[in-house]
Amino acid sequence: MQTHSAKRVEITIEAVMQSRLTDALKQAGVSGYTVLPVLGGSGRSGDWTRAGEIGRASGMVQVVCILRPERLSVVLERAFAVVEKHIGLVTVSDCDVIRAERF
Amino acid sequence: MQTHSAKRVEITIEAVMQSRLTDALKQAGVSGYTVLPVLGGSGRSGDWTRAGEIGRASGMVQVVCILRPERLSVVLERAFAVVEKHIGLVTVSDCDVIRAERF
Amino acid sequence: MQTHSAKRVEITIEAVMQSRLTDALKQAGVSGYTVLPVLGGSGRSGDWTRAGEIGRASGMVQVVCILRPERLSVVLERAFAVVEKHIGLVTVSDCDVIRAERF
Amino acid sequence: MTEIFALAGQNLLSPIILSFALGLAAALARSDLSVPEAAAKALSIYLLFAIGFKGGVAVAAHGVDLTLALSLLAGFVLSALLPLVAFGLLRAMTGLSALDAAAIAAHYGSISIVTFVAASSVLDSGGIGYEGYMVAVAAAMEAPAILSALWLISRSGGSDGARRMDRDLWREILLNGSIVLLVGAFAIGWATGEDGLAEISSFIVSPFKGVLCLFLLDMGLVAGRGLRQSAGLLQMRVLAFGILMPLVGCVFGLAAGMLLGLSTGGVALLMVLSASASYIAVPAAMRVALPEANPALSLTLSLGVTFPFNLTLGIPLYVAMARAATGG
Amino acid sequence: MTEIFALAGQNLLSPIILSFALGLAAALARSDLSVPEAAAKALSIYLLFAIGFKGGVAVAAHGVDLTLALSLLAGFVLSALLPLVAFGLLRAMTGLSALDAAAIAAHYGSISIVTFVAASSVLDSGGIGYEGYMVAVAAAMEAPAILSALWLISRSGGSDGARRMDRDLWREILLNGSIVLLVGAFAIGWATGEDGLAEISSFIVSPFKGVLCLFLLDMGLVAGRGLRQSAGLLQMRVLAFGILMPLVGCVFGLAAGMLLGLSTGGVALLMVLSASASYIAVPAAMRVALPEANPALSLTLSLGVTFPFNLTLGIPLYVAMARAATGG
Amino acid sequence: MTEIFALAGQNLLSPIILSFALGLAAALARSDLSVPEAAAKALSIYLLFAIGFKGGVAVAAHGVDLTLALSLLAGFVLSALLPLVAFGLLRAMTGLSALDAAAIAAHYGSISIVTFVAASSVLDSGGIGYEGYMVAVAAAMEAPAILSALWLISRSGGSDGARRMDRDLWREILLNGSIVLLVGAFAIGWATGEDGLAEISSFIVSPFKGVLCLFLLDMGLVAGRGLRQSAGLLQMRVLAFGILMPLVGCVFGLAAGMLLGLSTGGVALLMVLSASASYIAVPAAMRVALPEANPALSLTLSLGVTFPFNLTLGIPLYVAMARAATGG
Ligand SMILES: Nc1ncnc2c1ncn2[C@@H]1O[C@H](COP(=O)(O)O)[C@@H](O)[C@H]1O
Ligand SMILES: Nc1ncnc2c1ncn2[C@@H]1O[C@H](COP(=O)(O)O)[C@@H](O)[C@H]1O
Ligand SMILES: Nc1ncnc2c1ncn2[C@@H]1O[C@H](COP(=O)(O)O)[C@@H](O)[C@H]1O
Ligand code: NA
Ligand code: NA
Ligand code: NA
Repeated sequence: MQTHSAKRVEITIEAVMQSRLTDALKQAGVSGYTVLPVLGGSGRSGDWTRAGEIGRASGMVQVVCILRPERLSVVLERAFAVVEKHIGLVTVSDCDVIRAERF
Repeated sequence: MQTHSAKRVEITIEAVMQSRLTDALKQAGVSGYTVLPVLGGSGRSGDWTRAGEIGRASGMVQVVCILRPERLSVVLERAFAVVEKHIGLVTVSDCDVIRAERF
Repeated sequence: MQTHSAKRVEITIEAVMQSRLTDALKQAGVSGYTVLPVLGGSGRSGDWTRAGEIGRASGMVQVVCILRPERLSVVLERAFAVVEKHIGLVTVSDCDVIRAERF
Repeated sequence: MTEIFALAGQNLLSPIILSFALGLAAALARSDLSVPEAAAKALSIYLLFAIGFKGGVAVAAHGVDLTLALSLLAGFVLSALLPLVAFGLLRAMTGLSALDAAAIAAHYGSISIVTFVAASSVLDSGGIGYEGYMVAVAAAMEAPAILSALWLISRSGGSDGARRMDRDLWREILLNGSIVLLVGAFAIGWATGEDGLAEISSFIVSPFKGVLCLFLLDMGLVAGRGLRQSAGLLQMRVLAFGILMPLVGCVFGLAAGMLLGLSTGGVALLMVLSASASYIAVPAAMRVALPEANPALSLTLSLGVTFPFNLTLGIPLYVAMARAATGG
Repeated sequence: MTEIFALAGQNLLSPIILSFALGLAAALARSDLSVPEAAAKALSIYLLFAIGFKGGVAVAAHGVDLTLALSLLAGFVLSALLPLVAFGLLRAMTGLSALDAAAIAAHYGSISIVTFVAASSVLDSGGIGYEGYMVAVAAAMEAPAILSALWLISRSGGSDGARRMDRDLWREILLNGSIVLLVGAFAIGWATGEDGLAEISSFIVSPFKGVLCLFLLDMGLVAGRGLRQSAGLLQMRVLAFGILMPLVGCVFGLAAGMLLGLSTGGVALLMVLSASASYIAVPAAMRVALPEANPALSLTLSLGVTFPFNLTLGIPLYVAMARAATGG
Repeated sequence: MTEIFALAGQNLLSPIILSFALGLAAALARSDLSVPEAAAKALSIYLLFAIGFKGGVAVAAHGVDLTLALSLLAGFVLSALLPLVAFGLLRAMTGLSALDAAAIAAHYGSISIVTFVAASSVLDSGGIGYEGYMVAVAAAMEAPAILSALWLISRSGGSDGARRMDRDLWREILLNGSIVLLVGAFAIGWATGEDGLAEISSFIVSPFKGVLCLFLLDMGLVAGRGLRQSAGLLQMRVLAFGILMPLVGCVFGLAAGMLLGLSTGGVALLMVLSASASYIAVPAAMRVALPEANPALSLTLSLGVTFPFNLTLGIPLYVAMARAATGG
């Protein structure tokens, strides 16, 4: 099966910032993204868990975006501008995709 | 710690197709898979979110399958046959696993 | 945008073992981790799904930990000591992170 | 005419409709108000269980007769027939592809159980009686429309419907969770009768309307979100179909109801079922069988246009028509 | 004998049992009907809170006496003892390993609170009284069985039980969410008494049975799914154990209840507790302490075989036995 | 004085407070008891809907007057003013940075709707009347505090408040889900009045207190977890602020209530609103606008210190003060 190289950007960010991040991704021209729920975690700002929470202040989501390698730098710039002052994590890894025409 | 190279196949697919996909994976001889919930996303067919949905028509799941490199091509063929006409994304990346005897 | 190489450790483990695993990760000196919910899966011990479950016995979670490459081996040792006798999966892959000072 | 407006006005001021309006407005205004998916599903499980159970108890109380069997048959035929009408209308009125038209048609042949419940509660408030087994008719109308749509596709060429219809899909359609729950609860209600109802009525009867408010709040949120996201997608002609089709459908329901000799309320409910469009069972089946069809189109039309139309203006209209026709 | 069948027949036709049957049938037929995990957990929180609270109120009303303390002790002893019996039976009847046998044995020493509730509601319908504090006895029987199972493992060699029993595990067993909630609600009910109950009875009393129906629908779905997935796993002899063990267990409960001089309902409930098997607290503890044991085996046996047996035939049988023994 | 203690004692023994205590104790003891997020959100949707609806019905029953408008204005002013007081106190009492102080101050200007509800139910039990529109005042007090806090930040230099206040944030603050639901349900209750309430009262009135118990169980769990995790974080002086601020705030509420000429219950509720601190709308807004502020600090203070203080001792105290002041 024919595959094509792509980049997988995974951004873990506070739930309140989700729409700002995805707006930025769209402006950076990504073809799509997927949002995964996050149950809990730990970092410099302490431990947290979603269990029993009613507000949106203390939760995170993970936004995964697959993109062509040449788009990476502009997407990272835009995403970083949103994440910068916020709790969050941005990782990039290599992957192969099938159906490259979709990206 | 001794690790072994493997492939990580990540398939984002409509929830209604989940059992068809996992049946195909089993037929392709994978040793297992893990299904992650997806909260929402965006792509050529627009934005969506699971919030408040009661039907299964408008949600996706992510199926992650770790496999030996030599199994990759047959698994991709089978998975692709299911995904083909459907909204969805297939990515492959390299990883290392411990306890290779399990795969 | 400046990025730094890191390792992405992904551990799929029984929900009952989550706190033991994260305690071990902390003792191994990781700077943080993120816990993702898992909907279901399949492996040598059969198929399972969280749907309708009330106990914690039959569910899994995915713990993702981004770390500096030099920390990898000690983290794997510690994590493996917890996972060893349990159902579960440990994979390691390469990634790049921005804001390396956080790790 | 005044009666319709009086009923419509009274209907519009019920907490149920206003809750829907609140959800709709909140979503259109881009509020972050949302009902968790698990809670929305739990509400729908409650409603299906309660609706089915009460229908079963009503049948246990009033017994089975030939009309019941004929009504089920009529429901089946209506559900199979209406997609053909809808398909014809869509092809004539709009520029949609055969695939998209067929997918939408399937939604309109099938039914919306919440519209059915809202109509029942309007009848209850108005003191208009109806056959308890109409719930069973509703269940019988869920699935046949799907088959008609697939037949339409196989006929209009392009790809063969038979291939799309594998064994798994059959099972999924017939054993769809919402159908199983509705029919199962109906059977339980039938088997346990008034005694069973007495045991659990403070769960399934007294709080029912309040739960329905929260459910409709959620439906409003989902509909509003859908409308906002596919605003550009819906041409005027497609929108017009979303209002026209229920008006056409209700006439078929009226005819069938009169033929069967149903009570006033029964006729009204059959009209409501014919006029309403599915947004649970059918969308899922369409994603499997017709993945090329645009899901946003049919869902927005059925939940964002037809559902609110029926809820606000449709139901009072159908009730008034049924009263006029049956003299009830 | 006729009495048992009458009671069993009446029991089988209750909405509660039929809801379980509906879930079971839906899962076996591979319907996609499912209750969201969060909703299932919410239902169980409601049930534990209501059960505990009402038990506490009953104790507040009738006061504490020596029998309460002795009953708690008896529950503790039964829970610790029954795993030894179960282990012996399993090793004699089946070819299971010591590990798997011990894990299963722990489930059968502990209890199923839903079986307990179903039995209480049968007693209520039958107008048979019981001690309010039996809920506390139920709570006392949750955990000791786990310790017995670990002791069995350490004795039968292989690996040492002490190592498996770290401090975290102790805390997890004793502060398990379901035990804390049951005991906590019991304490609140006790402290606030009839006044407290009056404030919240339209939440925890009136809709209780209806909620129980939905919960049992879910239990049926989970049990059916388990049975379907581990169909190959369960040999006939293991299945037989799932029916035999409650029959053996109930005799211990009967003996203890008679010794304590409990009321007819109290004896029946102690039999039910002894005959039922855990599927919440114990499975989680076993996954931590005995990860090598096959979880599908014990869960399917307890939830897929013993639970439905008790629900349908067991409870009427135990009630009849208790009536015969106490002359009540 | 004795009256306060009597009321406090009676209050402490209510199932509502004890449920909170149970959750708190379970979390501090590290039990794994937890309410699923979706269930907790569903409970809060239910409570907001019920509270808003009942408030609207009360207004429909008693009509609108000038005091209503003035009370809304007073609520707005209090919410905008109290953060300045809180900020001053924090800067004087503690070593917190301007950012952290402003974030905390925003919480204390806003309100806790559950504290409000708990107080209403204490008033109800005590037969003390209050203005139905106080719910609307509560809604009016949700957001202004956020603006004050941003103004404080922009004034105290460091970074400009205008930049932090983009259009999206405005929308998020004003169309925050909990505000929309509370105000929307209020409007529905107002529009449908007693008739609307009659339709759904067995959902939103009878089981209300019981639902509140489960919600407070969850709040106790969340508060306990927060306290445990940020034990090291909170200096004594910050903790002291969490008790002192409500005592200061309530005086402002008392003054405003007397000026407005509210009933005894109305004054007490305005005191409760002034004394309570937000843990839903404000924390989310602060994460967007002041991401550098430590969220654990403000949440733990408002939910882990001030909330339980108000629930147990504060409410009886405020009620007693209001009675003394109004002679009611
Ligand atoms: N090293 C890491 N690996 C994975 N996730 C992390 C890591 N560090 C932080 N996170 C996630 O990011 C959140 C915020 O991190 P922090 O800003 O360090 O408090 C944590 O709660 C985790 O969910
Ligand atoms: N580039 C992408 N990166 C990550 N997820 C994507 C991407 N494109 C599409 N998706 C996911 O796949 C779904 C369907 O995509 P599409 O078929 O483009 O509408 C979207 O809703 C996303 O969840
Ligand atoms: N090859 C695999 N790829 C992804 N996940 C797996 C794989 N094998 C096992 N798993 C996950 O690990 C769980 C336990 O696996 P097992 O121990 O093989 O029963 C499964 O239920 C899956 O969630
Ligand atoms: Na229809
Ligand atoms: Na037992
Ligand atoms: Na305040």
